[in-house]
Amino acid sequence: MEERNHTSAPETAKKCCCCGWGAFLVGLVVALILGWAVLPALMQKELKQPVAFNHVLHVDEQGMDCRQCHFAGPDGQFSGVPTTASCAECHSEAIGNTPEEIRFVQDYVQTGREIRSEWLVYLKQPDNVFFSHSVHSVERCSTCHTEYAENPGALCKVCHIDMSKVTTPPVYSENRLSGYPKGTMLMWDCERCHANPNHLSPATNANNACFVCHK
Amino acid sequence: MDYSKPVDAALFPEGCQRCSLTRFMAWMGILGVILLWGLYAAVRVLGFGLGETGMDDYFGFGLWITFDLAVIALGAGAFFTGLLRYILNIDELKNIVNLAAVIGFLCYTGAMLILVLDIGQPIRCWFGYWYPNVHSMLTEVIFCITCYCIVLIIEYVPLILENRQLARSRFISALAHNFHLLMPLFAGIGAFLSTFHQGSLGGMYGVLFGRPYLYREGFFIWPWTFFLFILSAISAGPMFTVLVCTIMEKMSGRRLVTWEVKQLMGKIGGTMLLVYTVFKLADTWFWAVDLLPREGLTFDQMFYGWIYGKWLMWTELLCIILPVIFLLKKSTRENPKIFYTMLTLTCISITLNRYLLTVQALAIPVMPFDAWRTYAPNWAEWGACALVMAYAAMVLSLSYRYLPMFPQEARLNENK
Amino acid sequence: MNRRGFLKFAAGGTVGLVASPIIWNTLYDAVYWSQNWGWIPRVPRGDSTYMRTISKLCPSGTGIRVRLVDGQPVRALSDPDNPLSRGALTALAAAETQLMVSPARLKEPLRRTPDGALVAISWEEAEKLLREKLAEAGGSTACISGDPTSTVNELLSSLVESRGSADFYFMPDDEQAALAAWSAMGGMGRLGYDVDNSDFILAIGANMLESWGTVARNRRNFSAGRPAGQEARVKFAYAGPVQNNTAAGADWWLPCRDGMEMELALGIAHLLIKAGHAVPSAGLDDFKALAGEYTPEKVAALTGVDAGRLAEVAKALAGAEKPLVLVGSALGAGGGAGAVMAGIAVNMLLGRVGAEGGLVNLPFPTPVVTGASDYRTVVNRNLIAWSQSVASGETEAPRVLLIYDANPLYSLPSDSGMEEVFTRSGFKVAMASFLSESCARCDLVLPAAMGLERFDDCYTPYGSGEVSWCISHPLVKPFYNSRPMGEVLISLAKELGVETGVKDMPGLLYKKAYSLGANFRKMVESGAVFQKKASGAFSVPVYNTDAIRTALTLKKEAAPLSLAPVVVLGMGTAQTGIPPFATKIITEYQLAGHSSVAQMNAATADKLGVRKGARVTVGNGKVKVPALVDIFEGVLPDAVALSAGLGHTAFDEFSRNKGSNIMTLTSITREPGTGLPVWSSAGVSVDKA
Amino acid sequence: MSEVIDFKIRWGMVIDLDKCTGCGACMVACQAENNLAPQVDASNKLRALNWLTVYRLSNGKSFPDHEVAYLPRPCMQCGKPSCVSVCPVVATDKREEGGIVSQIPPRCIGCRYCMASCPYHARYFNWYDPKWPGDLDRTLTPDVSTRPRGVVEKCSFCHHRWMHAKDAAILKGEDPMDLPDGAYITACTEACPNGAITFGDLNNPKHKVYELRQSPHAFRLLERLGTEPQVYYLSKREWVRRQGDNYLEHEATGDNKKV
Repeated sequence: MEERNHTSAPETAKKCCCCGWGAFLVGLVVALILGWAVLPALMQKELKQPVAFNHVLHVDEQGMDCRQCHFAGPDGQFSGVPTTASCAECHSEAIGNTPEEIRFVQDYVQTGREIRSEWLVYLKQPDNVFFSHSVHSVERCSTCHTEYAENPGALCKVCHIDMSKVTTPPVYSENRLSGYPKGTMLMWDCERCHANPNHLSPATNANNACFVCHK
Repeated sequence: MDYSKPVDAALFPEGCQRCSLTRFMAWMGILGVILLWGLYAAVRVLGFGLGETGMDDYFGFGLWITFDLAVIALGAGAFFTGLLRYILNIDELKNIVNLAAVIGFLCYTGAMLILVLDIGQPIRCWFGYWYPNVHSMLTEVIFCITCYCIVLIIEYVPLILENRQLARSRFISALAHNFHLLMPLFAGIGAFLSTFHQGSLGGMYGVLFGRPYLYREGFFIWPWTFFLFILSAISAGPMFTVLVCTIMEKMSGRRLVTWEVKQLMGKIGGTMLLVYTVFKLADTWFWAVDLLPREGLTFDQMFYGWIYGKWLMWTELLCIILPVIFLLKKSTRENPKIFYTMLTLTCISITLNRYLLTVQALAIPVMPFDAWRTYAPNWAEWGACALVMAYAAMVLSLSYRYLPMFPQEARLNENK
Repeated sequence: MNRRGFLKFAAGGTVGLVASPIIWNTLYDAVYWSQNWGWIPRVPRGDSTYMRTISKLCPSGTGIRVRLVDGQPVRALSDPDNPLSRGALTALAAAETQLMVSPARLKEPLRRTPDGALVAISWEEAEKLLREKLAEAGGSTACISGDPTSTVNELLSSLVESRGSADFYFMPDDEQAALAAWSAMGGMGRLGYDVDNSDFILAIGANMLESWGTVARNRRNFSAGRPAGQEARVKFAYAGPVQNNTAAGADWWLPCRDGMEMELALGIAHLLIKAGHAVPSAGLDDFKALAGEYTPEKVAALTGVDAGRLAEVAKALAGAEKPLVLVGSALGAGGGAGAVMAGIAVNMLLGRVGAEGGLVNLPFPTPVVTGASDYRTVVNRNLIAWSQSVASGETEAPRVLLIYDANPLYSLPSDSGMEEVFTRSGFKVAMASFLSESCARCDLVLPAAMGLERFDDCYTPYGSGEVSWCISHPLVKPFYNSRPMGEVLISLAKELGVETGVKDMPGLLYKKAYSLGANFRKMVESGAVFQKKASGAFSVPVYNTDAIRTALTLKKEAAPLSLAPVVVLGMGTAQTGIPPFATKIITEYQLAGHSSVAQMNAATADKLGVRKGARVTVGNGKVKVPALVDIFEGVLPDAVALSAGLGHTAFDEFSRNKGSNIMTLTSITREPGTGLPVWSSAGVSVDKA
Repeated sequence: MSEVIDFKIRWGMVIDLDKCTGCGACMVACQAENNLAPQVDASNKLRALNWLTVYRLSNGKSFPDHEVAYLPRPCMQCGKPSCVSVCPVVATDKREEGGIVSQIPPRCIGCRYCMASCPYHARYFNWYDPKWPGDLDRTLTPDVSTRPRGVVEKCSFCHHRWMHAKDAAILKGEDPMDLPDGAYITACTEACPNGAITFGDLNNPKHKVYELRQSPHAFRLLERLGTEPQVYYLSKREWVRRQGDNYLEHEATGDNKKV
């Protein structure tokens, strides 16, 4: 704040002398711009995904199902991002001729580098959060919410960004101080369901006790 | 320019003499060294963690909490004197109420400073306001102390504004005047907040039903320690104010407050102490013969060796019983030596009381197979306390030098 | 700009900032930051898998289920499906995955430079160096192995012995005394204990819940025999100088002076014979005559065990359906055969030899490696006799000394001659996973892959009641630059022209499986365990009273106090050092700051004029170690209990600078008759420091 | 202040002290499971971070009548916890089915008031940042987040294992709120080679603990304080039971028992 005063003082000096509360207003506007736009932007760090994965190409053109890559593992763990090995099931060699695919095959498939550990998860939760996809499944939500039965993807979109229509992955933005990606859900996001008394029914048992989500 | 006076004489209160600036700076220098030592301790604690202190998992509370409780009790002169002066209109107290307010301000801000060090995650200190647990006595304490701290700032600010140079500005002088008019209101709010948090501080201990030394229930009203803390604070607070005033008189060589005002404060404190003593004795008796046996414990089991021996409790009780007798008896009260001794004893007893509740209570093994453990504060804890005391001494010295704290000072020192 | 304008500007700015999210969000972000500080490691993410194997660090090969997260072993869990340990886990096995990555782990082959430092070299250099040195040394090669259950021993044996040396030794343990005793009493095979099926166990000196025999299995038997909240089906009695963990679980503690196990057993025999329990066998009358001398009063005077309590235990023993008497030494080594013989005799009186839940005769394994000595031969060799003879100059020191998974410099008494063996041997090679005291003194240190990274096995550990065979197989690639020692040895043998008959470790284990009739493949795939009941046929044991009498003539030096060692497996073995998490399970009555704690009872302390917390030294005339006094009434009068497993000078920060090694206080005597080195009874003196 | 809440499920332990021999396997398993950092020097037991501590009990008699017992002390998960109501920031709470007292280090400000309130010393403070020397951090489990300095932590009855057990039940189509005995056990229960610890739902007659806790030899620590622990102990030895609570000389164990 100190710094700002020094740098912006000269230009605003003339105005405030002549128009009384004008100085106040200028200060207010400058601070609002800083506080709403400039500083928040400075707090963010933008990162690029290791591979410009094209969802449209895979889903629309190749007709792949989301669940071919994103499925729940045997213990309820979500596999989330596929492994290099599962990509290599098709891409053992480059199929097309896009430079990005060729790079992926060279850098990952051929070297055995694990894409899953490098992919930036937009909704990455901190270590202290416990989340199980098997509890938040379509089947369980469908005991009350009928809309997901036909369109399971809609349930995913309650939390996740919709990637199915995206040709290049959106920019990944992370807070410099907290290290949280922009998409990290905060407590109140989870509480939309967890603090909702309707979810206390035996079907979901989603109470809002601390240990339900924290570890 | 009058060369017979110190260079900063223009800032002195009207009609008051002060020592030379060099001397003053030397004094501030000494305090500064202590302050730096304390700062070093604080930096280590903040930088590496509370492992730098002598505390451990058995003594999660130690010197710092004792210190906090003690200064908050001793700083209670501010609210109680304010209450008597502004609400109950005991006019003579106007001569010491400024000092009481400054001491209160220093005690509370000092305590908050220590608290910031004492909590393991200072970055999260605002959680106390943002995610409060309404059932916790500590939440009540956090809110009341913060609010009261603001009140104390408000009480301190007009005094600053009364500085001779600042008061020249019409705006400031008007502001100071308006503050003064509002003072009864703030005194009222302060009294309310203080009563509650002093009580809550006591309640903080009284609710710990896992700690036989602390837990109190039944009898009169729950929790018993709530009222004991208020009473002990309002009896020790005014006495501490008088003691500080006397120390300042000794150091400056000037009379600041009349003996009558001190006597009045002592009498008020003594009366409150009588009430406290009665309740404290009743409480101790009830605890020893009723509560402890119900928990399967005996009085003897609460004490151990020399370090946590019974002498501590006897000293605590003796140091309130004696002052009650000597302060309420006019002849002994009027003897300065006895008077000051009794004030000191009371402050010792209250401090000791806070120590016992904090440290002894935690030292007692509750599980029969557990062992007595001992705790000694290390340099970092002493250093942080020294930091606060040095800070308080600095601010008090500055206030004394430049602010009109004592309305009687000019008159009392006319002959000098 | 004037002052007033500036103030207004600042006021506007303040209002603006307060009204914008940056301050409040940063307050939050700072808190999130404090929850995810970069200097504190993050937890892994990934799939968990579970694999069954055994803990090779635990001396009895406890079965474990390893949890791997993203392929990294993170936890050693108990394995309820392991038929031997049946879900029991020892505190050491529980630390297996942490030890894999502990700072003491050897990462690279190390070679000593002329200036005395150990520096990292490549495996090629290391193997070449070792090959050359071995080739040069020829028959002047000796080897000490600290893992008697592994078939890798056969490779070592073949490698050393096929080139003309007979100096392949096991580190001393309880089996040597047991074998000597069992042979003397007419046994043909290995002495086994059917702990699983007994209903009353009298453990004389044998710390069966911590260091004697198959610890995890013993504990599971203890557990099964005493279902929670119900009457105990199996009773336990323990005789030893200190109320250790075994005593804590036992129904009776017989406070018996260390080294007086034989006298105690004879006292029990006396009472049993008196009560009419004397199953006949050759030499019974003579034995009766000997036992007749050991009246409870005499035994009480000798051992310190109260006559009444002795009678009580003898009665309970006789009244049990399937009683079993175990004899062992407090340190798991250095006990005499005489005590075991007396123990066998007590079992014989009760008719417990060859019976269910009694003593059993186990077959010796057949070697599968060409040129390897058989197990019996190696166990019967006397390492201490050799090392002392090297020390005295009678025997020439070997030109190459191989130390396999052993730490003789730490775990043997100071007069074992091992120090001289190390000084005089030409080229010393250590094969180990951790930088032990012995490794630190070697010229070449080869980092061994651990149990979770290599093929290895565990064949019928001492204390078993049946033949068992478990294997470990690599769950992960060896960490750092360590290698499976079996493979290194096989290729070394090949290059030296030693015929072993195996080409790799799986091949070796396959061969072993074949010889046992086990299904190797199934064992690797599902973690199955091979078990075979002991066959009943062997010659009838005899009461070899003469041997017992001879052993009784062992002179016990008179010392003001005796040392009562306390062994806790969780504190690690001589090979592992103190595992990282174990610093927290070491109690205040074992270690105080950097000093060992000497526990003694109040009467002893009074006699010595010391109080709790006093600084003292415990010495044996040659060595003095500092200790802090603690009062514990579970120690025999005139005895000082000190914890074993402390006082490491190598390994890592978790092991170093913690207390003193009690082995320095022990000294060796030879047992008359068997000639076995005995160091269990150490006399000490305590002086105020 | 806070009174005992009636939960349908009450996870609890029954620890048979006649079976515990103090080997320390539970403490090792607990540390490994819950990502407690190893300590190079843990000889100051008041600074050693252990969610589970094994105490040595003595019958107080002289040799040779001396007896020894070991008492593992996890968090008691009190029915009426003294720690929960005192926390100023709701970092610790007891309101979830199962009755486990939660402790959320990311919320904790480190005032240590809860530690002062707990007579069992079940709460531990991170006096320094945790350190995993060398590569020891490679053995961290995914189940419990690491804690920085300045926060309090304690035993959670391996709550994550309950979450996993519930997950497994859901995947199998079973009722996650009616787990069979043994489907959820803590790491210490699993590790104890002596089977001294039995874990289960104290309210569920199908669970072994239900029967065990009603044994005449069962007791809880410091019952007289009214904390209503969810951890029970068993011992056939009167002197051991007497160590479970404070008794005046004339009082016998069981006199003050609240069931």
